[in-house]
Amino acid sequence: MNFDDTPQEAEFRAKARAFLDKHLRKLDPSAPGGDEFERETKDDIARAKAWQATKFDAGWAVLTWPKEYGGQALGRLENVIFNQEEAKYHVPPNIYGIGHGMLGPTIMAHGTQAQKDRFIKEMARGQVIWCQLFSEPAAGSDLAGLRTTAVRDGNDWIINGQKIWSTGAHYSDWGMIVTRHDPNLPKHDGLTYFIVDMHAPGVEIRQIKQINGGAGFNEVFFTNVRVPDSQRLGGVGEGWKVAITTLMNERVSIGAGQGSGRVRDLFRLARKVKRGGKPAIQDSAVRQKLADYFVQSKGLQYTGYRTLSAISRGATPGPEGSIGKAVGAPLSQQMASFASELQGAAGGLLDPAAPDASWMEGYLASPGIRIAGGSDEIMRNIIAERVLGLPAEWRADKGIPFRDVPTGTVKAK
Amino acid sequence: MNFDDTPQEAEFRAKARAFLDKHLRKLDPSAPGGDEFERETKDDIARAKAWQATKFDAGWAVLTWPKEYGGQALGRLENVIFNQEEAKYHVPPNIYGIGHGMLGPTIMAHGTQAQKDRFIKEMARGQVIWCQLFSEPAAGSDLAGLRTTAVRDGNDWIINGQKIWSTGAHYSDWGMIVTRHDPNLPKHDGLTYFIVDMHAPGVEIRQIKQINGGAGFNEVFFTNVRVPDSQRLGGVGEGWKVAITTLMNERVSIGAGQGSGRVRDLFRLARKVKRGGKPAIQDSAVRQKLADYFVQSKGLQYTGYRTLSAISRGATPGPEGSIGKAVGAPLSQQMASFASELQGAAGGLLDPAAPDASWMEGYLASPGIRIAGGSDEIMRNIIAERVLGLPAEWRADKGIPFRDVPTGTVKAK
Amino acid sequence: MNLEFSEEQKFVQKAARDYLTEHSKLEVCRKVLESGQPYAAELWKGVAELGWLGTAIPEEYGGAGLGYLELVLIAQELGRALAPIPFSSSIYLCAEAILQAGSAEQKKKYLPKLASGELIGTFALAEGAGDFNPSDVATTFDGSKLNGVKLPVPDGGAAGIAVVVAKEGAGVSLALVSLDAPGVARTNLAAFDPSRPQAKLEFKNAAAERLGAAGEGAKIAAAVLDRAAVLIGYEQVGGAERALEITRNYTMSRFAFGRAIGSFQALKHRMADVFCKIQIALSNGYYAAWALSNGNDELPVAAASTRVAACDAFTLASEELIQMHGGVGYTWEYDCHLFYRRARALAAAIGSPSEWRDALVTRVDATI
Amino acid sequence: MNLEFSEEQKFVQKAARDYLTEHSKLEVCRKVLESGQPYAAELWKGVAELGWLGTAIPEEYGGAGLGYLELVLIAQELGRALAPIPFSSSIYLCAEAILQAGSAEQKKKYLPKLASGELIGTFALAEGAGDFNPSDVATTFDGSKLNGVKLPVPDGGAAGIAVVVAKEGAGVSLALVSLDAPGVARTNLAAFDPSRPQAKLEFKNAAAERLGAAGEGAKIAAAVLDRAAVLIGYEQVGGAERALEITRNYTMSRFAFGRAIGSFQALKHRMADVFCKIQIALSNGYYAAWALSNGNDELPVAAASTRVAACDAFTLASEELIQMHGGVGYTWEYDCHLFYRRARALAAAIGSPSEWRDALVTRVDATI
Repeated sequence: MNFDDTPQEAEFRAKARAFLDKHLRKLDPSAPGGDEFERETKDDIARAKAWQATKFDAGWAVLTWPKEYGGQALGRLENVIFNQEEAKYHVPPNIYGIGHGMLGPTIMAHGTQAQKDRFIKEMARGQVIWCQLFSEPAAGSDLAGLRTTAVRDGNDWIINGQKIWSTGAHYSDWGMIVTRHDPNLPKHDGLTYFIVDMHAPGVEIRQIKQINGGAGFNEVFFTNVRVPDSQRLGGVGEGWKVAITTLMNERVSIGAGQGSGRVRDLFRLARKVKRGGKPAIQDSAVRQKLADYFVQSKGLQYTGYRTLSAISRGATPGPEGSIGKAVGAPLSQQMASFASELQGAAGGLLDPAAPDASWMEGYLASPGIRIAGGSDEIMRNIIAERVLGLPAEWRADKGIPFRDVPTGTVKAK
Repeated sequence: MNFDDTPQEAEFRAKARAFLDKHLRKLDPSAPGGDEFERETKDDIARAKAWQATKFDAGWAVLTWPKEYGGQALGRLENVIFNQEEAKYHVPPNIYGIGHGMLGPTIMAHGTQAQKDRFIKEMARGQVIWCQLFSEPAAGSDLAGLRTTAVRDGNDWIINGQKIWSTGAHYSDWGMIVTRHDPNLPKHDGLTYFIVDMHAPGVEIRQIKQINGGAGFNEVFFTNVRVPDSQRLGGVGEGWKVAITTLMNERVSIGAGQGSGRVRDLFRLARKVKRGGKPAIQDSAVRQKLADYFVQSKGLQYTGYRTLSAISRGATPGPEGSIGKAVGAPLSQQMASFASELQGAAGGLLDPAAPDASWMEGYLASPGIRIAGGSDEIMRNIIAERVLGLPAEWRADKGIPFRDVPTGTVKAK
Repeated sequence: MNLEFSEEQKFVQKAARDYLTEHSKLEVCRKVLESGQPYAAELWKGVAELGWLGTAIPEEYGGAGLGYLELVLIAQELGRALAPIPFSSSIYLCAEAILQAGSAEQKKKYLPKLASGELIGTFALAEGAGDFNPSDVATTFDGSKLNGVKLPVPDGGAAGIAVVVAKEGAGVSLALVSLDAPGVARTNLAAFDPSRPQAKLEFKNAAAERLGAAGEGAKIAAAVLDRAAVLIGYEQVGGAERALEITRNYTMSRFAFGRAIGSFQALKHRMADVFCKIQIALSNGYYAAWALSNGNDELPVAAASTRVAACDAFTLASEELIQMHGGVGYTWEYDCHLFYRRARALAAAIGSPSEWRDALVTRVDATI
Repeated sequence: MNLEFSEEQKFVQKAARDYLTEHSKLEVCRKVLESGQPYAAELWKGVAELGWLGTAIPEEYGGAGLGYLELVLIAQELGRALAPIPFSSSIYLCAEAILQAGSAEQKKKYLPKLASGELIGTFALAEGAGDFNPSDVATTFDGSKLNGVKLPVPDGGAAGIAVVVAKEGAGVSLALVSLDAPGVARTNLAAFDPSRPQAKLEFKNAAAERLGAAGEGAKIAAAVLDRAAVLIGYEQVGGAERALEITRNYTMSRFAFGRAIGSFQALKHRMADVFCKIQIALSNGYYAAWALSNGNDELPVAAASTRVAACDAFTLASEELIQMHGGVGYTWEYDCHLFYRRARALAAAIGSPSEWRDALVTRVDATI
């Protein structure tokens, strides 16, 4: 049991710092963090690609990947150490989370040798960007309810349908898509997974404006998009199996992602604003809340470390990873709500005139955090069913042809 | 809109006070209330019967009942006014809630003239006590899952089975029981309702010891208990319909019952104990909690008044009555937990040495309040389905013979 | 005891519901939110013509002389419609302050114009962050001139007059100022809910008249805030009721795993919890409305209780509205965020729920 | 970084689990609770023979000289078994106080007997209601004699010695007193959890020796409470884990409406919430255990965090245990109330969660 770096870890951390110092400017640790949703400009993308190339060429990219794919064959622990250090600097937005965290590993697990050689190393250097095409208007939490069709045509497949919540599709070159090749099979059996060229004819992308003004998500429409069979990932009908690989990796990246930086900002805010004529941090009621938020934030951080520590010793990431999001997402909303209330009347502003408007921006962003990448409800279901082993909900869509599954009247979710 | 008494109501209240002053001793309003569960001794029962006779003979009993049954044909409002006033005096435990609140009205609604003449007026004077025999070890929240059988035998019925959670059965003379006369019918269709003599051969009663030491509930075993068909209430197979009448009346009595007396005791406790060297009521965190408990308690009290006011104008009591219990039961646990914590280390005692041990007793009683008479979960289901009109849960027991309904391995609930 | 509104009062509410259903659809709120207009001018005109602004203003001052039981029901409907107009600033706050503390001349001069809607008023209390603490007021008033900065001021951009809480000597007074007068500078602020705009007001020797007695400002302000707490509380209840209806309807029509998501027990129980919170707020509101219309001395306790419960109810209802919609609830295109924004805006108005909880305990403690 | 316990430590835990599964069934806890015995004597003897009491006591003082990483895992198992023995009073509190502040002679004199279990110790801190505030201590110590009343004192009836927090002159000191000495009167108090008895101790000129320097009592007590908070936190986590397992198993086997009630989503989500709370407590506990075993200066923050999270987790788990059992959960016959009682007892011990939250903020604030 040891929370500190081992000598080797400390040495690695020092090397990482040295590299980062050479290329980046340090953040002011006492400056409050911004809101949680990226707003990538063309310029951001260019800077992100340049930084990724720098990291790759210096041997600091995709650290956990095998050397043959441009990685360094390092453990997840080293990867986290590097990320911890990188987070202390001004860096361009990270637009590689999905490609490197989820899609690359999926190709490694299910791709043909030809597919691996063609795509993975290129993905690693990050000059082409990848996106995920899973959710649909009528298939959100119920992902396997997707309706986008793939019909065989000689050596190609013809894809038609609509995807949604696709992060970064508007600046992506390649996408990974799950489709339904046979609606007569039961829900999970009729799915097939493809790699699709986002610049192919028939692909139309529309950014979705979020309630906080951001637009990182997209709707993607497929109209007779032709995909060669050589870009099929996994067997026909194995789409669900392949998609699970992608999603398991999503959970890991999320699980490890929970930190507690914002709770320190909250303490700083409570020192700055007043309640009852004194600094709010001297108010007993404020202190009770600060303590609860601190305990939860730290608990999540250490839970992430526990998972990481287990994984770095060879354990496979389990459903416990869902705790990070199940607790962290609502927590981010509660903290933002509390911090907004601390600012009194100014808590009704999104204006620099407020003591710290980043909290009100955070309150506006937090509902997305509770929904994107698996809603609170899905996370709780996962914990209840896969960790505690409680019975699955009764379902009206089991063992019947997909086309016979009851549907509602609403489209999008 | 008027929360005050009308002149007529004020006059009635004054008359009630005059009557009560003549017979009872006033409570000290600043003394903390005791725990919520009665512990009736033989002596309590005798005093309760004497007080009921006094009220009846003076025309102050079963106020809402028709005159022909010994009532005064008054509105629910007058009834509540009388109860409010009576609650300000030292009175024996109320052992008539079930009989007068639920069972009497059920007989009035579904009984034959002979049954009404035989039972209701006698019930009103309260020299014989009635109990309810509904729940079973395997039929709690799922009441219609009951298994106690009634088999026709000439002009009689033979009852076999086990009932549980029967309040006051150990001092009752009569009971009202729901039985299953035909397991081949679907769950709700095979039920029949009877009036049963609790002194009849084959009736065996065992008190259930509660976690707080109280024993107001009973298990009642029926072994070949013979009941004449003349004591059948409603038609054969109409047991569920009759039971619903009983339960609707239960909800009304509960709904109106919520008060806010304890919240004032909580303020008094917060004045008495210290936090951070000052009286706890000066502690900002304590004040936030006190405010929330006050707001909820008052909100429930006024919600009860709103229902009452509607009923007194001829509306039929609706499922909104469930709010009182859905909110009030968990609230009683939260308040008791908070009050126990306020007492610091002494909050781990059930001893007069603590500043106010009634709160720890309350914490030990509160889980029962959240379960008895419809659990939190049932109350929420009622609000969701009957008030908001949300779809019922999927059920594995619909439209099939009762004997084919899946069952678990656990007995009691 | 009779906890029903009268038939006439119910008719007023029905009429308000009908009018707003037609003239204050959510697109109207969205238009103000997206366009940066200060408020929906046509709706304001219509509401004024119907006489709603003067509901509780005596006839001698150009009002309808109805009363607060009518006004709370109109407030509930305005909240339900997320009406993007300066009703609360001009009527619940400014007009109430003048009614409470104004001289006969002041009432004659201002109330008719506020009642007709030709003049919009507001109430300038906050000075940046934190809670409202009379001893902290930095804005000064010397009996004729105002100096200082107030922010955020609701509808400060659109208002023609403001009642300003200011330090006068050792005490606190209220000053009535024309916002078009020299020495007054206004800056619009980015609001969490742009359908209810906020502004910064800077006063440099701005001519102003005293409202009420010198040094009585804190006391009058507290009385005005109690009254506004009840009225805004009804707006919050109206908004929460509408949010729950939309949530309920969406979960009935949205299917996942072959079932309406509204049939999943976790969502059902949470919707039941929202319903209970709304009823707790409404029931406290009934009591407060009665106390308000009776000028009864239980108003301070009832108003604080209503404020606390209404903030909780609308906040939870708006959070669950988005959450139960899932992804689409987080899009600009759907209306969920209009409720989420309004809930935050109303919770930030007239003092935070925490401040009101604290005040409530002081008030209750005095009665035990 | 390595957040795994070593194989040896896991073996210690496994051995403890196996032993307690056989010798500390819930009947053992129930027997003490119903019989009014001070503790389960046989279990105490067995635990002593296995050397658990001396786990973190150096070998020179008769301990096993293992360490706190082993002790927290034993604590987790004791909590899981609701073991009805004075382990926490005698080891986490009394022995720790002597280890922290005792002279070499005092350590030699007392620790071996505490490690062997022949002597039971306790820690007398509280004086009736409210939180612990050094300036409020009324019990006095003059360097040789104790006077005053302490209540409640955990295991005060069974203990042979007590470390008493007392006022000495202007400051606060710790005094070590034999409870069999003249001038000491004990009264058993009705405890919320009779399987962990409480007593009142009255001192009238009772002979006592000082523990640690004069006037250092508050500081030493705080250090002792931090250490106890971690160990008791592990007991709470163990109890909460067991409560959740029982809840889960019951809801899988209990049927209503033709389904296992554990398949109803509202219950599933609430059980998931209990699981998350337990993990949050356990993860804070990992950090605290590491800090404790390293004598690392992050212990004060980590201990307070663990205390807060562990109280929350066990309280919720025990409340849901009864609630999800329904009626039977409220019967004396079922074991649910054993957990409900223990959860309250441990939350009331060594200072309320609110006090610890407040202390946590002071400690964290100093690091930002």
